[in-house]
Amino acid sequence: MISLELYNYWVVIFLMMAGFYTLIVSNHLIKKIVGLNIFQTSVFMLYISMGKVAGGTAPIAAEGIETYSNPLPHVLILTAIVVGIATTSLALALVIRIKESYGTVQENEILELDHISDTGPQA
Amino acid sequence: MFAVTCLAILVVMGIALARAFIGPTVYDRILAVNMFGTKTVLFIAVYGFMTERPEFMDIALVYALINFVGVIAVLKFVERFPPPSASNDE
Amino acid sequence: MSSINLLIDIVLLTMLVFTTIAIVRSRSLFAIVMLSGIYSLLSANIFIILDAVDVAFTEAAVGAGISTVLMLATIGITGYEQKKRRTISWIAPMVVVVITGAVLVYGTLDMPAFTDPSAPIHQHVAPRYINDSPTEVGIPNMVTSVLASYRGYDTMGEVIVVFAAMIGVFSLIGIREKKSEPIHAEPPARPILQVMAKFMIPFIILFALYVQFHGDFGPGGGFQAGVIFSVAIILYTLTFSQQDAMKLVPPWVLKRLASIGVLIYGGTGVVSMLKGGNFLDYSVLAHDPIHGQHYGILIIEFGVGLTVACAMMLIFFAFISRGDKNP
Amino acid sequence: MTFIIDALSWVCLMMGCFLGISGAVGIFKFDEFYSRVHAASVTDTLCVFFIMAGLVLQSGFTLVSVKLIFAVVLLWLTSPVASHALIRSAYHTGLKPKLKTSRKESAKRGQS
Repeated sequence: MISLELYNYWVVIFLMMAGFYTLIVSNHLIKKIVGLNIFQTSVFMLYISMGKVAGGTAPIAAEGIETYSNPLPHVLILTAIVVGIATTSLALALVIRIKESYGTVQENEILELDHISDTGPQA
Repeated sequence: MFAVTCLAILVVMGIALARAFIGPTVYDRILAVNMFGTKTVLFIAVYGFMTERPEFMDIALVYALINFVGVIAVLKFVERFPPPSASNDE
Repeated sequence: MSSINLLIDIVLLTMLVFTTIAIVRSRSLFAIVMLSGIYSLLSANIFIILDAVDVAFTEAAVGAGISTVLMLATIGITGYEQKKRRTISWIAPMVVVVITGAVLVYGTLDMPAFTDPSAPIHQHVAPRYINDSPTEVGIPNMVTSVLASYRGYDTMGEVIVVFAAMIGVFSLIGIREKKSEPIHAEPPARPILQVMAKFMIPFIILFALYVQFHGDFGPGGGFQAGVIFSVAIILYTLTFSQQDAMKLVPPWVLKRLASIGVLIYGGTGVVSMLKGGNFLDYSVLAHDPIHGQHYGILIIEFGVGLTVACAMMLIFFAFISRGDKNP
Repeated sequence: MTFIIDALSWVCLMMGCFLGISGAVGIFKFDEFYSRVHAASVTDTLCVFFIMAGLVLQSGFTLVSVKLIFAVVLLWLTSPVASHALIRSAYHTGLKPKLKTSRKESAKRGQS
């Protein structure tokens, strides 16, 4: 079991990097947001993994239970999830606005359109 | 006893996950997600008994409620905006 | 953590890894949204295994309900498929990502082992919360007492972030009143769904209220209850129509209620200051500090629930009204 | 007495596991969407019933049992409705069931 005692953290790093990779590589704005969400969830997972105590149980006091897991990461992540969905909705609203004014959500096409408007309309 | 049930549910989850990866139609994916949700409800219930703190059934109830809404939302959007791969992908 | 729990943990995390790979590789946005739903279910299971029942509760309500709905509404507007053409080569990002990951993995080698009770994180403030909160605040759910009492100022910030995000969504895409009928034909009426929804909605609302007021004793609280309540209205909107839903909960009422929720939170702090305590120190609200804490937590949780529910409903209305306009 | 209850709940849980796994095998092995839905939705309700029944037997007459029964009722209501809505919208958007495989087609499929 010694080799697996850091497994949680390695999975967290894998998820983080997968989200990071999606964020860099993908051309579609919605997929970028999905990548950002994966990144965010990996951070949640990191915090919650650190809060777990061996032999502990959920931090709700009950009779006959001595060891509880650490409640502080739970509090931080609970609010972070709700804030995460609020900010994600803001990002999605931005995507909708971009679609309405550019007609596309592909990053390269948006940049091309920006380039055209910067250098003036060309026939 | 609960551990065996937990592992069986995990096996079911794994197979549903495979179906969600394969597709091929969007409806297969929705089916897989629905099945995954139901099995999550069961998993949470059984896991609560396994760790001898079964009073957290509320989470399973939330899933039973929310999963339904999620599936209905997905179906509604698929009906409104039929994806190109809905019928010819099989 | 016994070995069977560890086994379940490892199996679920491995499933999560596979789901992530599938999300990264998939081109169909619809498949990505479906897989994100599974991703959220899996991560909620992992949260339960790691004892974070409140977090799993929130993830359950947010990930399976609101997040999927909002993603789908956006995809309905922007189109389902990604274009084939890659503009950036994948090699350079992959190298960057692999190097960063390797550095982080090297960093984990110095971390305390998973579930080690002597890790630094468990030494500083956590013992105070775990040992003293049931007597100081007087409610069994330590997460709620930390959330609403010890770190009440922090939570107030979070509520304001949700409120600000709602204002941001509104300044970007407001709710559009429908002027003309949508171009596409309405899908055929579906009696089974409508009957079922009528049956389910009261249950969901009742359950939201239970979660709201039972948050002191079990998993739950204002954030979760608000999201669950808004899911009830979302179900109503989906099975009937947006006009019906906006008649039921008019947006102008929701906007005011969302602001009132934040005001209730802040106002509780001001009242506790007027009564001679610190900002958000509930002990002065009643003669007995424990009672004061109890009242304070109930009131601010109500404010949180109100703001979150109204903000989520308004965001949903804004998204779906755009979707109808651009089929 | 406790032995009988334990044995009963053991039987219930195993029945539930069996049904769950057979449903999973169904959605994995069948080669057509409607048969997959059939496999999943038919086994689902009974699987939920058996597993929850096993848990109710363990927990006895408590609040937990009430919540478990609630969960069963909700799943029994929502799961068939979700399957119904799924099949309905699949059919309406033009995914036609393969009613019969002719010998030629099945031979072709066998080759490929």
